[in-house]
Amino acid sequence: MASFTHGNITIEVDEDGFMAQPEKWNNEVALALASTEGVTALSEDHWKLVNYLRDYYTKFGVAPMIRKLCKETGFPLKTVYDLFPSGPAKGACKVAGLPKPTGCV
Amino acid sequence: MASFTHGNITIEVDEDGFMAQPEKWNNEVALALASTEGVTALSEDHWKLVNYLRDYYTKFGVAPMIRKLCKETGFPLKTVYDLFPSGPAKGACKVAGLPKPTGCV
Amino acid sequence: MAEPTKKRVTDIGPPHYKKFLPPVILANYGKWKYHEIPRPGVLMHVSESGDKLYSVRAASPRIVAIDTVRMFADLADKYCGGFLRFTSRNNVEFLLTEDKNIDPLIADLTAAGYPVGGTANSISNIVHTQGWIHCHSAATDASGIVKSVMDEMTQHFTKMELPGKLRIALACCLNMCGAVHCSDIAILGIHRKAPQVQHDKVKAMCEIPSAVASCPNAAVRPAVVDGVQSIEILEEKCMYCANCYTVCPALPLNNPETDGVAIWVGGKVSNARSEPRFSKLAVPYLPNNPPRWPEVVDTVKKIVEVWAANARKYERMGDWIDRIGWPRFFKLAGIEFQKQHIDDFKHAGLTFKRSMHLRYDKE
Amino acid sequence: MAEPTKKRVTDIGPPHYKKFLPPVILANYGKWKYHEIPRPGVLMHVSESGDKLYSVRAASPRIVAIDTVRMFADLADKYCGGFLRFTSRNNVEFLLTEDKNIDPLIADLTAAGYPVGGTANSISNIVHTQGWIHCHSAATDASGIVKSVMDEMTQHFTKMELPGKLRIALACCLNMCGAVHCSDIAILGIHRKAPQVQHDKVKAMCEIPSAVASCPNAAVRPAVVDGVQSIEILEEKCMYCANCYTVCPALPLNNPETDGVAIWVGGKVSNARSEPRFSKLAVPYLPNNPPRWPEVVDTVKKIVEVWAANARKYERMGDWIDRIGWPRFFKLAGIEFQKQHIDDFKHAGLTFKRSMHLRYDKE
Amino acid sequence: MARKPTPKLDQLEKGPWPSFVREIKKRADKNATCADLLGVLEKSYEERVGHWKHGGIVGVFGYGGGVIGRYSDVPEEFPGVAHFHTVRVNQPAGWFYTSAALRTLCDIWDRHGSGLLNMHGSTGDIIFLGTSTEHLEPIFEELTQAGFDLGGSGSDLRTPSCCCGEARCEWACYDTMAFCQEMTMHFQDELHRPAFPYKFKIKAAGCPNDCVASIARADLSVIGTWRDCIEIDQAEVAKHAAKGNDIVKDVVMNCPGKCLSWDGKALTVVQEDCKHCMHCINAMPKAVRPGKERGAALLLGSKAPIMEGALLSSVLVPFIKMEPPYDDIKALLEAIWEVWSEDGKNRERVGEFIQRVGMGNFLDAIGLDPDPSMVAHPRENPYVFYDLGGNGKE
Amino acid sequence: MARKPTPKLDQLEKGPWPSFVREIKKRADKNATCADLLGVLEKSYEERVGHWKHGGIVGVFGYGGGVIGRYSDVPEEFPGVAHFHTVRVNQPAGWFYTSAALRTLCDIWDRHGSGLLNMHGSTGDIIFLGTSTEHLEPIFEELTQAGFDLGGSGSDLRTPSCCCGEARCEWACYDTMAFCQEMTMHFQDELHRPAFPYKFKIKAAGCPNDCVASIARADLSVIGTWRDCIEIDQAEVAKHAAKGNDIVKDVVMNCPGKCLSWDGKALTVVQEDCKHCMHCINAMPKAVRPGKERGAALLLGSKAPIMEGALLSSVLVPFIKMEPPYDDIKALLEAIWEVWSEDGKNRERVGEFIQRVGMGNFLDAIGLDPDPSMVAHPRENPYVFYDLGGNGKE
Ligand code: SRM
Ligand code: SRM
Ligand code: SRM
Ligand code: SRM
Ligand code: SF4
Ligand code: SF4
Ligand code: SF4
Ligand code: SF4
Ligand code: SF4
Ligand code: SF4
Ligand code: SF4
Ligand code: SF4
Repeated sequence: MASFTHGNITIEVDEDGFMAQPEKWNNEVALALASTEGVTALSEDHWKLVNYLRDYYTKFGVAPMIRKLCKETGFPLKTVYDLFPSGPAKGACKVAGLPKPTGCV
Repeated sequence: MASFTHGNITIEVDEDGFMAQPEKWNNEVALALASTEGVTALSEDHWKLVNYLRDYYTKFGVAPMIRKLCKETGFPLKTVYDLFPSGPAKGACKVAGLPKPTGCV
Repeated sequence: MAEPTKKRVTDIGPPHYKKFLPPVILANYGKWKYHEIPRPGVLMHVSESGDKLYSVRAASPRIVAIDTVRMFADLADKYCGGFLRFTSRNNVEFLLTEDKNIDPLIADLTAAGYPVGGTANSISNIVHTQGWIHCHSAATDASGIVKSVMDEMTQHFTKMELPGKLRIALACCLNMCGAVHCSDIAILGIHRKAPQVQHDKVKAMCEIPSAVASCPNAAVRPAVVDGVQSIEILEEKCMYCANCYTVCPALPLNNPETDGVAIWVGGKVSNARSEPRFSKLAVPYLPNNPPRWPEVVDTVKKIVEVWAANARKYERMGDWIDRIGWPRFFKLAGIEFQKQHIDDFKHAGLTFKRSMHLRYDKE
Repeated sequence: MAEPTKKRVTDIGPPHYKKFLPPVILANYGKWKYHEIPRPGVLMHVSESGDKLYSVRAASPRIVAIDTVRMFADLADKYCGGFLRFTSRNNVEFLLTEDKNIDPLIADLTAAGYPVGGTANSISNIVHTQGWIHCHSAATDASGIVKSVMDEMTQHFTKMELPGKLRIALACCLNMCGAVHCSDIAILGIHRKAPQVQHDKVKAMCEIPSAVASCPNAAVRPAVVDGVQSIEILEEKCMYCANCYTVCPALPLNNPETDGVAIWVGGKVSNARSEPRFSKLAVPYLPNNPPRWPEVVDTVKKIVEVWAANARKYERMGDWIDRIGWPRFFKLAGIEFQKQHIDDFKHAGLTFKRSMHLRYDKE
Repeated sequence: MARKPTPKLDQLEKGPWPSFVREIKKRADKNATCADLLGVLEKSYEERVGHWKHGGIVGVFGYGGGVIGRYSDVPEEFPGVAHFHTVRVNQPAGWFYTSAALRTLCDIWDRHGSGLLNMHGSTGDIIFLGTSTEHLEPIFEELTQAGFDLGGSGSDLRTPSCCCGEARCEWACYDTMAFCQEMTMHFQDELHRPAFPYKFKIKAAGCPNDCVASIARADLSVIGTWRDCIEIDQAEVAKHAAKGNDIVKDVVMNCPGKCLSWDGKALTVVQEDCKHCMHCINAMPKAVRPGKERGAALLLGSKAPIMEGALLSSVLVPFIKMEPPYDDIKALLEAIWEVWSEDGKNRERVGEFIQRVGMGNFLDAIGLDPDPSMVAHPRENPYVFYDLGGNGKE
Repeated sequence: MARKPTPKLDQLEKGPWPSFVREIKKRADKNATCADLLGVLEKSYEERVGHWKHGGIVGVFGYGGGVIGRYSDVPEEFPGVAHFHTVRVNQPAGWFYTSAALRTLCDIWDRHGSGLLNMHGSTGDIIFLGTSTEHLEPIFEELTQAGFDLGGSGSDLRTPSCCCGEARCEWACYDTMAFCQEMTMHFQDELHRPAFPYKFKIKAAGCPNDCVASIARADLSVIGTWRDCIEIDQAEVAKHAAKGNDIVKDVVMNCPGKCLSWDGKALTVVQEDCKHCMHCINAMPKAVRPGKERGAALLLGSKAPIMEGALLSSVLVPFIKMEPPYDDIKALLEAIWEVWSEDGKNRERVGEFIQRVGMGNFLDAIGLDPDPSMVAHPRENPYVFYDLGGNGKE
C-alpha cells in the first residue's frame, strides 16, 4: 500500500491511487485525490458530481451507472470528462472515495 | 353452502363436507366432522394425527406432504387409512379443519 | 357418507387381459409376422402360423352413452365372437377372423353413424379432454370443437391419401391432459387475463404458500387486503397458466370475452425418421365461437390442406416444416407472424435463430 | 499522473486501411473472382482483371517481440513492397504479386522459426488469451499450453491432409476471451474450489450488491462477519465461475491444487453445411502440469487423431460426432463419461436424450 | 326427462363425425343427469364459459383416489348435475374387452350414474362420467364384484397403460400388456393411496413407434427396442421395389442413421449406425423387422407444460431385457420413488425434480452410472460442480 | 539484463512451433520488464498459479478505456513488472499494415514499454503488453501523432473488427472493411468513453463462412449474404467433376437446404430452398458464387458464458443492403443502445438483456416488426403474455 501527501494530509492509497481506508474521506481528501487526476480545484459542479456519487453509494452500496449519473446530475458525459479528465470511474469515483470500479475493462 | 348438525352443534360445510369457517374448529367439531368420514370415536391416535396436521398447518400454512406426515407421526400409511378410512386428505384434513386439499386429482 | 359395505374388496386391480383376448390372439400372441391394410380402417395381421386377424376400426366421439357401448357389444357378438377393443386414440376396434364379416360390419357401423377409417396415412380421432362437459379449468369446450373439426376432416379419416399420419389433439387448458403438446396439430384452450382474486375466500379455501409456489413466473404474492390474509397477483407477470387457480379456488380466471383457443403445429411422438418433438405455436388466439368454432375449423383446415398439398411422402407436419422452414410455413398457411410467436419464457433464447441458415423468398 | 500533454489529439480513430493496402488490392478491391491454394500456407487470389495476389501465411505465437515484428517488416520489404497483414487467428500474411518470391519467403520464414501453413483443411493457429502472462483471472497459462499442443500439431499446420478445418482455441478462464466456446477443440482453464472470502477487505474493495448480483447461481450473499459487512459464499451452490471475483477482488479463487483444464469439442462458427454451435464437454478436468501439460497435449492429440482417422471429407469435428453419436465418440476417444458431462445448469433438461434414437455397439 | 331447448348443441348433431350431443341425447330422456348436462352445456355454449365449481374431493373408503369430485355452480337451475363426479375405472391392459364385460360395466353405470362414459380417459381409464356422492360406495362394490377396480388420481401412481403390443402387433419388442398388468397389480397400494409428491404415470409401448405416446406423457416411459441388427428379408424388399416403392427415396433417404443402402438388389445396413427409429420397418412390413435381441429402453420424466414447460421423457436405461416379473424395473422404480418422495417438492413431477437436483446427482442417488446415451450431447456450459473437500486434493 | 534461471520455461523453446519464450527472451537482455516477466512466469510455472493482482484502473485523460491496469503481487521480487499495464491500440480494418507503419508502432513501444505485443488481441486490437503508468500519456501522444488511436475497454463500444472482405476475398457480399472503418470512426465517443451497461462488440464478416467468428463473439454480428440465387458456372462445375470431385457426395449430399441436384452435366438449385450456407461455393470456387443481390444480415447478442451461459448472435434483420454511410444501421444501433442503456442492468450484455425482457418487447421498443426468420422455431410453451386492458376486450 502506498501513501501520498497533499498539503498537510497524507492518504493511504492503492496502486491506482484509490483510498485504502475510504472511511477517512472528507472534503480535503477529495481535493487531494483530485490533484492526482488532473483536477486542481473543485468547483461547484465538481462537488455536485462528487456528492451525487457519495449519496448514491451510501444509499445503494454501488456506484451509479453512467447513464444514471448523467441524467440525475444533468451533466452530459462530455462535461463529466471536462470536470474529471480521467473520466467518471477513474476520476470522479476516486475523488468521491468510492471503491475502485472493477469488472468490465 | 350446506350445514349439518351433530349432537348439539351445527357446522357450515361445503359440498365436500369441509368447514366453511375453519376458525370455528374445536374438538367437538372435529368429532362431528369425523362422523361424516366413517369414524365414530376419536382415539388417541386419531388425535395425534389431527393435532399434528393442525400444528403443521398453523406453522407453515400448508398441509404436510403424506410422507412427512407418516414419518413424523410414526403411522404407516396403512394405519392412517385404518384411522381415517377416506384417507389423509379427505378424512384427516377434514377432521382437522384444514382447507380442502386441491390440485392433484 | 355411508358405512363401508360388506361385500367390498379392495386392490384387486383390473381383470386380467387374457380373459378378453379372442382365441386367435391367444394362439398367436407374440407371433405376428406382418400386417397389411387392405382398406381404410381395416388391418390384417398375419401370424407366423398363417392365422389372420382382421381389425376394423371405427370412429368414436369418446364420450359415449351406454346405449352405444351396448350396440358395439351387439355388433361384436354378431361379427366376431364378442371381442373388441379400444385404441389409444379412443377408436373402437372389432377383432374378426372371418373376412366375409368385414363388409357387413362396416356397413352396420357406418349406418349407425360411426365411420370406419383412421389407419395408415390418415387423420385419426382427435385426442381430447373434458372441456365444459366436466372440467372446472376449461378455457374452451373440447367435444364441440372436436366434432366441428372432424366433420371437416372425416374424408381424411375414411381415406388414406395424406402424405403421412396426421394427429390432431385438443386440450381445454394449459394442464394439457392428453399431452397435446406433441401433436401434428394441437388445439389448446387458453386464458388471457390474470386471475381475479376473491379476497374474502382465500384464507378459508387456499393454502397461501402453495398458491405462491405454484406460479411459474413468480406473479403470486401473499398480501394482506382489507385486513385479511390474501394473495395479490402481479398482472404484468401473469401469463394466465391457471396453475395458481388449480391449487387455490379463490383465483378464478375463466372469462368469456378473452378466453379462446391457440393452434400449435409440428409435434410428434413416434421415433420414425425424426425424433419426437413438441408442437410450436401457429396461431396465438382464436375466439371461442360455439357451437361450431368456425375460425378454429377454418384454420385447421387450411393448415391440413397446405400440408397435404406440399409435403412429401412420409413427411409428418413437423418434418415438412423443417424442410421448408418456418417463414414459408407462415406464408403458405396465411398466418401473420406476431410477437406472441417468439418465445419469452425460460429457455426462450434457445429458440432464436442463431445462424445464417436463412432462406429468402423470390420476390 | 502528469498533466495532459500539449500535442495530444483524441478520437482520431485508426488509420484508414486504404493506406495500408498494396496496389494490387487497391486495383482489384471487390473484384476478386476465385482463389486457389497452390500449396499449404499459400493462397492465390485471382481477380476478374486477371491480376493475381499471393498470400503467404506464417505461424505466429501471437505474443511477439518488436524484434520479430521488425523482422516481418524486413521480409515484407524484401519480398512484397512492404505489405503484410495479420489474420483473425493471429497468423501473419505476406501479400505478394511475384510468384517467384514465394519460395524464398517461405524459406526465410521457416528458417526464422515461423512455419508456413494453416490454409484449407489444416489446423490453424490456436486462438488464445493471456494466461499467467498478464491476467489476474487465469486458472491456467495460455501460451505454454498453446506451444505444447502446437508442437504436436505442427504437421497438421504445414500440411492440408485433414478431413476439414480444425480450429483449436484456448481460454484461461470462464470469461472465455476469444470465444473458445465455438471451437472444434477448446481448452479451458477452470477452477474447482469456491472463492475464499477476505472478510477484512470486502468493504473497502467491493460493492457488495454487485458481488451478490454477479453470481449466476445465487451462491453469494451479504453477511456480517465478525462485526464487519462482508460476503458469504454458499459453497454447495458455487460452480467456480469467478464472476464474483471479477467484480470483487476480495474473493480470490486461484488454487494451484485444484485449478486445471477442461477440454471441449465439436463447436464451430461457420455456416458451411451445418449451423454454428457450441463446443461440448469432452474431458471435465486435467491438471495444470507446466511447462508442457502432457495430459492436455495427449488428450488433444488423441481426439484429433481419432477424428482425422474417422471423419469424412468436409466433416468438422462436430459434424462427425453428430454422425457417429456421442456414445461412440467417448468410446473411440477413450474418455470416460462422467457425472460432470451431464448438464445441470439452467437449460440442462434440453440436453437430455429425449428420444429413442439410440445406437448400440456390437458386443 | 323434461329438458330445456338446446338450439346451439343441436347444431352439433349434424355432420359426418359421430356426435357427442347425440350420445348425450340418447340418454337425456331416461336420465335426469343427462338432461341437465345438456342444459348446462347449452348454457356454457351461450355464455362461452364453463359451469363447474372448482375441485371437489370425494372417494371411497380405503382409497385416496379414483374419483374426481365435481359440482355445478348452477345447481338450482340444473339439479341433475348438482353432483357430477367421475369414477376412474382401471381398464384392462391394451383396452381389450368382451361384449359381456362391457355390458357388465354398462349395467353398473346404468344403475348408478349418467350412463355416459369416456372410452377412454387420456390416462387410459374407463371414465364413468357423472354421478353423485351416495352412489360411490355402491359403484365400487359392484365393480369389484365384477372384477374391476378403480384407477389412480391424486398424487399417486396413475393407471398404467400400454399399446396392444404382442397381442396384435408384429413389432412389439416385449410383452407390453404383461408388463402393464404386472406393474398395475404389483403397485396397487401406490395406485390407490396417494403418497408421492405428485402424480406418477407409467406407459408401455412395444417399439419406438410409441403408439401410446408414452414419451410425451408418462413419468416412466417403457419403449421396446432391439440392440442387434434389423432383420432384412431381401426377397421381400425386392417385392416392395417391384410393387413400385422407391427404396432409395422412400426408405434409404429417410433413414436418420444414414446407414442404409440399396443397390437395386440388396438392402444393406451398417448396424452400429442404426438409430432404431423404425422407419425402414414401417415402410416395408414383412421385409424388414426388428432384430432378435429385444428389450426396452426406460425413459423418465415426461409431462405437460406446467410449471417449467413441457418435458419429453429422457433416457435412463438405454437397454434392458424385459423379463417377468420385472424385479429389476420394480427395484429401480422403488429407488426413484424413494429419492423423489424424500426430496421432491409438493406438486413437483419427477422430471422437474431431476432438472432441479441435477441428473448427475439423481443418478448418484438411485445408484445408476452415467451413460452417454442419456444425453443428446454433453454440457455446453462450464458450470461444473465438484466436491473436493478440505484442501482441495482429490 | 540480469535474470533468474528459468528451467521450466526454457523447455518451451524447443519444438517446431514458434516459441513465446523465445520472443520474450529476445528482449529480456535489453528490457528489465521482459527479464522480470520471464522470472514471474517461471514462478507461476513452479507454483502453478498466476501472480497478478486483481484489476487496476489506469488510463489517459479524456478517455474512459483503452488501457488495462495490471500490478504484480510480488513487485519486490520482480520490480520490472510491478506495473504491467497493457495498451489497446485500435488496429486498422482487416489488420493490413505496411512495414513502415509496423516499425512506427515498434519504435513507440520500444521507447515506452516492454517491446512485447499481441498481434492481435482477441477483440482485434494491437496489444502493447506491459508498461507503467507514467508512460501512458506519452504513448498516447506518440500514437496519435503517428495516426493511431486507442481501442475500447470497459463498458463501451469495443474496437470493431472485420474479415479482409473485398480486399482479398471473392465471396465478400459487402465491403466489410469500409463498414468497420465507418462504424469505428462514427462511434469514437462510444468507443472511448464507456457509457453502456456493459461492453458492446461489433464484428463484420463478408459472408456466412464468418472468418471473424462474429456470430460467436459480437453483440452485433454483421454477416454478408445474398438474397437471390447462387450463381453457377456449369462449365466450371464440369471441370471440378473432371478433376475427380464427387459432386453428389461432396456437394449435393452436404447441402443443408437439400436443394441441389447434379445429373452429371448440370448442377441445379431450387433457389428458395437454399440456406445460404456457402458450402457449394466453398467446395467449388470459380464454379459457384454468391448471387448478385448482396447485402448482410444483422444478428444480435453473442457472448461468452457468464452469466446465463454463452450465446450466439440471433437474427435481427434477415437482410439489409449495405450502403455507406450505413445510416440505417447506425440508427438501429442507436435505438438498441438507447433501450439497452435505459433498462439494462449493470454488466448485462445486450443478448442477456433481450432474453430478460423478451424479444417481442425488445422489438417493440426498438421499432422492428417480428419476422419468422428471427426464430429457429416459434414458441413451444403456452406462456403467452397479453395486455388486454380493462374489460379484456381487444
Ligand atoms: C391401434 C394403435 C395402438 C393401440 O394399442 O391402440 C396403433 C396401431 C398401429 N400402429 Fe400406431 N397405433 C396407435 C397409435 C399410435 C400413436 C399414438 C397417437 O397417435 O396418439 C402413434 C404416435 C403418433 C405420433 O408420432 O404423433 C403411432 C405411431 C405409429 C407409427 C409411426 C408413424 C410415423 O410415421 O410417425 C407407425 C408406423 C406406420 O404407420 O408406418 C404405427 C403403426 C402401427 C401399426 C401398423 C402397428 C402394427 O403393425 O400393428 C398399427 C396399425 C396402424 C394404423 O392405424 O395404420 N404407429 N401410433 C393406436 C391406434 C390409434 C388410433 O386409433 O388411431
Ligand atoms: C484469413 C482469414 C480471414 C481474415 O480476414 O483474417 C480467412 C480467409 C479465408 N477463409 Fe476463412 N479465414 C479466416 C478465418 C476463418 C474463421 C475464423 C476462425 O477460425 O476463428 C472461420 C470459422 C471457423 C469455424 O467455423 O469455426 C473460417 C471459416 C472458413 C470456411 C468454412 C470452413 C468450414 O468448412 O466450416 C471457409 C470455406 C473453406 O475453407 O472451404 C473459409 C475460407 C476462407 C478463404 C478461402 C476465403 C477466400 O476465398 O479468400 C480464405 C482462405 C482460407 C484458408 O485459410 O484456407 N473460411 N475462416 C482467416 C484466417 C485465419 C487463420 O489464420 O487461420
Ligand atoms: C380425465 C382426464 C382428461 C380426459 O378427458 O381424458 C383428466 C382430467 C383432469 N386433469 Fe389431467 N386428465 C387426464 C389425463 C391427463 C394427461 C394425459 C395422460 O395421463 O396421459 C395429462 C398430461 C400428462 C401429464 O401427466 O403431464 C394430464 C395433465 C394434467 C395436469 C398437469 C400435470 C402437470 O404436471 O403439468 C393437471 C393439473 C394438476 O395435476 O393439478 C391435470 C388435472 C386434471 C383435472 C383433475 C383438473 C384439475 O385442475 O384438477 C381434470 C379433471 C377433469 C374433470 O373434471 O373430469 N391434468 N392429465 C384424463 C384422465 C383420464 C384417465 O384417468 O384416463
Ligand atoms: C486481452 C483480451 C484477451 C487476449 O489475450 O486477447 C482480453 C482480456 C481480458 N478480458 Fe476479455 N479479453 C479479450 C477479448 C475478449 C473476447 C473476444 C472478443 O472480443 O472477440 C471475449 C468473448 C466475447 C465476449 O465479449 O463475450 C471476452 C470476454 C470477456 C469477459 C466475459 C464477458 C461476458 O459478457 O461474459 C470478461 C469479464 C468481464 O467483462 O468482466 C472479460 C475480461 C477480461 C479481462 C479484462 C479480465 C477481467 O476479469 O477483468 C482480461 C484482461 C486480461 C489482461 O490482463 O490482459 N473478457 N474478452 C482480449 C481483448 C484484446 C483486444 O482488445 O483485442
Ligand atoms: S385440459 Fe384442463 S380443462 Fe381440459 S380436462 Fe384437463 S385440466 Fe380440465
Ligand atoms: S395464472 Fe399462472 S402466471 Fe398467472 S398468476 Fe396464476 S400461476 Fe402465475
Ligand atoms: S480468458 Fe480469463 S484469464 Fe484469460 S485473459 Fe480472458 S479474463 Fe483473463
Ligand atoms: S465463483 Fe461463480 S458460482 Fe461461485 S460464488 Fe462466485 S459467482 Fe457464484
Ligand atoms: S408401439 Fe410398436 S409394438 Fe406397440 S402397437 Fe405401436 S407399432 Fe406395435
Ligand atoms: S431403423 Fe431407422 S435408423 Fe435403423 S436402419 Fe431403419 S430407417 Fe435407418
Ligand atoms: S467471411 Fe467470407 S468474405 Fe470474409 S474472408 Fe471469410 S470467406 Fe471471405
Ligand atoms: S449455399 Fe448451401 S444451402 Fe445453398 S445451395 Fe449451396 S450448399 Fe445448398
